[in-house]
Amino acid sequence: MEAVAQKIRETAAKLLSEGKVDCVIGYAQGTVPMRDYPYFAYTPEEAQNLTWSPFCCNNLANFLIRRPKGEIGKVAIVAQGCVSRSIVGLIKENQIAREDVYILGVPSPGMVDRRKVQDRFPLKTITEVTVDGEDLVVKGKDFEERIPQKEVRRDNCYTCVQRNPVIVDEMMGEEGPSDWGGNIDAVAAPWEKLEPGERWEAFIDEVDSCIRCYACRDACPLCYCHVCFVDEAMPQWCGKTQDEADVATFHILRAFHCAGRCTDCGACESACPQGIKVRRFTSKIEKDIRELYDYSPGMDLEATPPLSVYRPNDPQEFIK
Amino acid sequence: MSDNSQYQPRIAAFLCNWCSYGAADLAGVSRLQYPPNIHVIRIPCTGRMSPKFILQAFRQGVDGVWVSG
Amino acid sequence: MKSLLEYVGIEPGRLHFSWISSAEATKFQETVVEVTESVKALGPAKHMIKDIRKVA
Amino acid sequence: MADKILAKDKLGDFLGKLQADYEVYAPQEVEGKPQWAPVEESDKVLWDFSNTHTSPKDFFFPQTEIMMRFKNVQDHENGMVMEAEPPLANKRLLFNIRPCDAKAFQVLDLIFVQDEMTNDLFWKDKRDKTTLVGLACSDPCPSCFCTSMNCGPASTTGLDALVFDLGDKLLVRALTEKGEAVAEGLDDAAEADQAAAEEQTKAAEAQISSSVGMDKVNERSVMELYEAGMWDRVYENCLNCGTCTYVCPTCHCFDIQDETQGESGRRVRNWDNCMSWLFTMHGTGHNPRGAKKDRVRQRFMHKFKYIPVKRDGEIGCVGCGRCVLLCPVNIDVRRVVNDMNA
Amino acid sequence: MKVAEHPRFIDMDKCIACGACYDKCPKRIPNEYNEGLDKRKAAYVRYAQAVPLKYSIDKDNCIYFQKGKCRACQKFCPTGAVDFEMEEQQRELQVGSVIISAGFRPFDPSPYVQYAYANFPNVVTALEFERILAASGPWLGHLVRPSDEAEPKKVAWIQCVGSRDINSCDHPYCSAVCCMYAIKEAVIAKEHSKENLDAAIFYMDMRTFGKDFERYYDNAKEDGVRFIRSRIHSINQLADKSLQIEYATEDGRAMLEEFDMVVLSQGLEISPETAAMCRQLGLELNSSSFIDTASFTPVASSRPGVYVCGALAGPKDIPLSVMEASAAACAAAGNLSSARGSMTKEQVIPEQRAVAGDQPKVGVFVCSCGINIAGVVNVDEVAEYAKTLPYVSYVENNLFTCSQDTQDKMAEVIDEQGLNRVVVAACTPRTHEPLFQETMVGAGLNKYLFEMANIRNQDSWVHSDQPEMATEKAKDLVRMAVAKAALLSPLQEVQLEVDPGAMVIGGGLAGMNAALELAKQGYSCHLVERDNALGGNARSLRATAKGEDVASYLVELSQKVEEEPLITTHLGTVIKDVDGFVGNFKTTLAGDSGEEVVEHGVAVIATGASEYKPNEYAYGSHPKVMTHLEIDDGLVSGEVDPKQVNSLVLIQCVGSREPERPYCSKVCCTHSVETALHFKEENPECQVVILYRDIRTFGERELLYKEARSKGVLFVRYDVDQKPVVEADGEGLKVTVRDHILGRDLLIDADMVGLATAITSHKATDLAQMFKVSMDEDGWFLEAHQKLRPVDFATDGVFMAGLCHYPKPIEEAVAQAQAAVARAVTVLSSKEMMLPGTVAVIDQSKCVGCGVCWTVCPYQAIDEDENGLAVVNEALCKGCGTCVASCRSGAPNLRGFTNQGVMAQIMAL
Repeated sequence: MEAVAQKIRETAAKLLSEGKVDCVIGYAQGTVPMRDYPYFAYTPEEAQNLTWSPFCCNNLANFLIRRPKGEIGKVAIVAQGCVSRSIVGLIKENQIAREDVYILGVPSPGMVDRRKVQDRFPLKTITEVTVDGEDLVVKGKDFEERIPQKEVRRDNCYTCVQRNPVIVDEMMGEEGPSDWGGNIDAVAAPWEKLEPGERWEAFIDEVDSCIRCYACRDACPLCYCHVCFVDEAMPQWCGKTQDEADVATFHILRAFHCAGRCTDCGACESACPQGIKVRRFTSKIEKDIRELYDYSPGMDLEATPPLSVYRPNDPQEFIK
Repeated sequence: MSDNSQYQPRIAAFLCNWCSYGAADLAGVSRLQYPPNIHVIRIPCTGRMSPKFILQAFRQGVDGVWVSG
Repeated sequence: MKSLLEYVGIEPGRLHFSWISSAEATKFQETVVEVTESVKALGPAKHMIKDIRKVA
Repeated sequence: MADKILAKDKLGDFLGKLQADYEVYAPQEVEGKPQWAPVEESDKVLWDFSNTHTSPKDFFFPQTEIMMRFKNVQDHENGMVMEAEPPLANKRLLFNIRPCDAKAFQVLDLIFVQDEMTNDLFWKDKRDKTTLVGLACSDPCPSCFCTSMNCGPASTTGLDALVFDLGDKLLVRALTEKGEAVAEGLDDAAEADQAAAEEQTKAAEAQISSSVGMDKVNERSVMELYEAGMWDRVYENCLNCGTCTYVCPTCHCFDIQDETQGESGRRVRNWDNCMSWLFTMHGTGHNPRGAKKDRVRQRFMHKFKYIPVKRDGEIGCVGCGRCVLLCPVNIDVRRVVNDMNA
Repeated sequence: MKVAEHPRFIDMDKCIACGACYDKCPKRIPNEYNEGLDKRKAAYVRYAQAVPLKYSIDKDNCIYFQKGKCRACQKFCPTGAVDFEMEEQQRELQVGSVIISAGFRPFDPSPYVQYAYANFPNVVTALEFERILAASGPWLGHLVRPSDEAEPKKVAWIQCVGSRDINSCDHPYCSAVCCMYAIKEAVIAKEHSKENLDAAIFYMDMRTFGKDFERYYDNAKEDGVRFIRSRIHSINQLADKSLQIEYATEDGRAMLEEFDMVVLSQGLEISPETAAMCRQLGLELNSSSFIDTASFTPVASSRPGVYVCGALAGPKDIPLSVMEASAAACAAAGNLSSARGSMTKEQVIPEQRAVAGDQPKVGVFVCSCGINIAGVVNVDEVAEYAKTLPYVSYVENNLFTCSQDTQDKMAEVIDEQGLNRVVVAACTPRTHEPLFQETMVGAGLNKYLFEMANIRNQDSWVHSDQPEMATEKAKDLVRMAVAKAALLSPLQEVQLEVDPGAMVIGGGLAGMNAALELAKQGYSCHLVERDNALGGNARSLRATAKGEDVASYLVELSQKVEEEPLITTHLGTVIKDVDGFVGNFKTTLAGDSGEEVVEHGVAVIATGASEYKPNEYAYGSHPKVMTHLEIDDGLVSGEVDPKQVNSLVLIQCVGSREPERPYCSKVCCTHSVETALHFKEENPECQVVILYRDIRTFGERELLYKEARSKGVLFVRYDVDQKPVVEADGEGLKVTVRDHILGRDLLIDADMVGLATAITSHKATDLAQMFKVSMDEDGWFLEAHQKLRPVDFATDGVFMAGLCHYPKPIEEAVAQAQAAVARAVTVLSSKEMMLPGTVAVIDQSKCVGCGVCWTVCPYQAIDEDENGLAVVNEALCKGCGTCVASCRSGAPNLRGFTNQGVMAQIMAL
């Protein structure tokens, strides 16, 4: 893990000093345990702050579109499997040009879910977490424990199908196995196992703690609309209140807009302050897309996304 | 939205102007009887149909949505 | 859309799609009856209703 | 007002007495996180927790609050009938509220309750009917920096009474009449208990590691801070979501909307945040804070410069550290303020 | 020109086609429309879809006219339209051209005594069978036989009744359409009948030569329709009125089979009255009393200024008749082009009131539609309810909102009340919206400020047994309509000026004709030809079916093209790129003189087709095995001299009607027969044998076939599974073919073998993509509609002519060229085009340029502008709204069906 971080720092410094890129987007050590944050290095010295750890839960592709286009020219970006797939998606949707991005490919180590670690120490405050080989050393006020990373890995990383980056300019470490053995179809769409009657309760009690801060929308690289449907007033599709219907409308439509585009990077779930498992909606849609169109988003630059083109043999059994 | 004694569902029917709306007119011309629960909203084509309308219809408390192209 | 709403808990019987040409009047009538029956069987809608009478 | 002592084992009936005329709320474990919840059994009340996950501000400033309802009646003389929402039904008591959250309410009082003309009736009504019984911090977490924000583990501002957790018994110090009403009937505290409380506080203050300098911030003019170069590095990785504002006890921005349905409708006040571009969007399409940089800067400037300037030194932050913990991209307010101060 | 108009005894202006006279009239007469199978009244309308839909009184059967009493219809007519004193009116019409399309009369098979059509009830004509199958027919589409109305299990069709027959009737020609309609009736009859109907067609040659006809024929065979090649002599009737037919199978066995019904596929003929009228107008008729037309001027009659189209000029099917109709229009307008537009009245449109921004004031007009609505829905209650709706300032009930007087009253009300929105609660907008919109335009109101609530077709008519629920629903529909109407905004119809120039692609016979006709109409035209010379495939043709010399006509035609100032010819030039849309095309031409951009309003594609080069029958390995085009070339150039040829064998269907090209190339049979006649003429001793699968000399070409047989040309039929074999035999050739009558192989020594090779399309996919037009699987250009718009493409402003549409003889190619010009002129004749206002519009501030909309747009109406954002091309946008639904950021909106409007309707549910 540390070797990869070191390689990133060197490459970043080299790229910056040669002026090949104006900025390198990577991760830096956070001020709060288990929280590395997206960091913009403009000078070789700043490149030294870049790290690589199992706590890099944000999707950096998000920052390729969030910054004003004209300001920064060529950018290098650290990208593991799911981030690289997001980059492919953004290129296909004309949001970024392939030549503007220099991709530093990294095999994804499988990120840690900081809530799973916190749940092991209910109500206790964790002061520091360090990586030691395959394990994590968790220190708190009056406790210290060692936990194997495998047990606290994020759900989406556990069932990730594409650990190695899809498109890359330079690899920062050798390619690992392409998945962690998790079977995405078994895990996806957990509510399908519930009775139709109970599903609504499960859905509502999952989203009732939502405080409508839209962190899930803003953390996602796919949400780059100037005016999101929640901001539209005339007509108002979805109210701003905490009513059950408004919260439900927001989550259903946000997930719907990711259909055929979501690369399951889990940034939305990591960003949510209330710990809502928003991936439950997108995993269901992606499962349908796989079954109906046999297409997984962001894998290949040329393939046209299934929902934006009509083919005669599209499945239509739901139409009478 | 009046609900009388015997439960009468309210159904929002989005009919495409050229195909289904035409079929509805023809059903009228040939005096085919059917239950009055559907409320027709004319759209130029099913392409015009968007998930926002379906969600909005359910938010308005309709009991069923029917999209016909 | 249909599978997402069903997944979230809205009964599949409430959402129908169909293709009817402007000549198929009888098919139109049969579909209306079928849709109405399937919705009536499910009773009044319980979910997703934005009811402003409820206190926040 | 002398300090009182309450043995923990007698806590049950103490709360039972209070529940007679108050609705008592206290932090309890909900879905693995400390959250505010009505008290059913006294042993559910939490003692060893740093702070509740989200701030208790929604007791006074709920995320969605119906202000009034209106109905279009044809034959009524002005055609429209309006009725206000009923005020809060009965009195409430927040037990074991952290001093920093209470201080936050005092900061918000300066804004919501300024004078007869502009009082926010909804806020004032709820504040008057609620008693705050604080619990002094004994184990501040690494992200707390309340001491730098005119507040501390045992600060009393905004509280009606303050409780010190001395292991098997609690030292209750009444601060206001409301506090006294709560504390009466308890026997007085011994000197030793008071000393134990004092030194517990000192230990807590010592444990707070992070501090934030505000001196230069106060000296510098608004414009100087506004044009500081450091903002470019702060706003870069911000996602402009609304997490920090909604979990912050002192953020109080809102948006009022009328929702109509057929003939009737209601006026609703919802939380809003300066991070979303819609917040400052003008009807003409012009947006004074169009770019992300302006919005991120606004949040910090508003708390650490505009409020102190307008509210003679009061700081719009109480150092509870929630935004530091929950920001998805870990923008640490302490680092930002220190940069402002540099 | 003098015209006599027969009286109809009902005033057309007053009649509102309510049908009261029809109900009350006591007199019942056999209904010609249903071939006498059911009855109609003396006061009647010919058929339900008549235009104008007005009733008339049949003078010969009306009791008042016969016996002077009754007048029932006059008493009950609500609008007093019945007037018995009307007389015949003589009219004098001042016209520049005349088009005669009097059409044909179906042949009455009574002369065929052996078929006993007159006295066997279950022997019906094809037209009667058509009425039996029709939903508006005597038995409402239920397939029954006339004798006992039982469901037939076995039905037979007998072909060529009244065609290709000179002893029972004087019709030597083939009626061209009977084979196809027989197969159609058989297939539809099988669908209609509950159990599996056994359908058998007795024929001589199955003539399915049209586009996709052969596929229909193959599918019919797969569906189990039996095709029996046998000429039926007579039909005898059994006790239960079912019929017995005796016929011989191909291998000579005599068969006897019973059928429940027999359909006589009657041919087409010209009624004596029509023939008399044509002679009276000084038009020459040919031997079969069709109007005589020349191949190169297919729609011109013998008298200048008089044009003919349809079956009157020769038996033909609907697609060709419609083509000829457009061609006749083009020819008729040709010599009138100098006077174009001189007689048109300028429609006075009052200045439009600006309403944007005002408080919406909605006028609701609730219609009773006689009893159609008022009979079920309580219209007064609906009107009262409408008054309570927001923004409604005026409500009115009327009996017939669509009647002329109510329309005028409505215009006044719009003015008086200052209404700026109109809601009409009546019937379906699909038929009546334009009518009400015209009234609004007349009242100075933008016609898009209009919404209809369909409380008739979709409410009162379909809920007649639940009046109170229907009234409740009517209120809901009106509320929804008012909610949407309040949000409607005035839309401007986009005006696009039309470039009067045209472009013809392909300089063959069709292309040249099109260019000349365009010039005659007064429009400049660019003729683009890939080759370095004009003429195309016609250059290798010797003569037309009627024997007219092609080469001399071609020379004369290309001279006319050169001399015509309005035509600029681009030889050796190819289309490189096409931009723009109807009225504003910008095409880049690439020729040896470099590239050139040409602006034009319309395009006619006449790129022709090519001859299939076979790889069977030893073609290519023996000089004397030639395709029929090569033979023609040889005859024209003299290389091939019939005098040296003593034995000629022509083989038909080489490459056509094969799995790779499942279509018939239509012209080869006629061409082979004509070549055979030419050889016989030049060298009577020459033995000519034609090996065929089906001889498809359709229409009047049948006479050539008869003449060829009389001149000793031998016709031997071969089976597609046992094709003839051609082997080289020194200088000459040996052809062996299995003779179906003898059942043994026939050996023919031949000096020359001619192959009737198929015609294949160029498969010009690049040209198709440039003009955004489509092709069918065989590569022929796909017309918008086979019968209604045979020369248009689905994409506006592009038309087609000649072989590129489908193989066709010269006269049909010329007719299609003229038809394409007529259609093109409909666009070119108006200075600017009015485009409907309901088009999409994209708010570029919301657009992120993700490209979903222009990938999803079915009409490619959305382009990416220079900074990557989407912009709608309003000329191409058809207003379907797919882009609005597909866009995540809500940038597009569809005028007329805005997001706000539809949402308002949902909210008002």
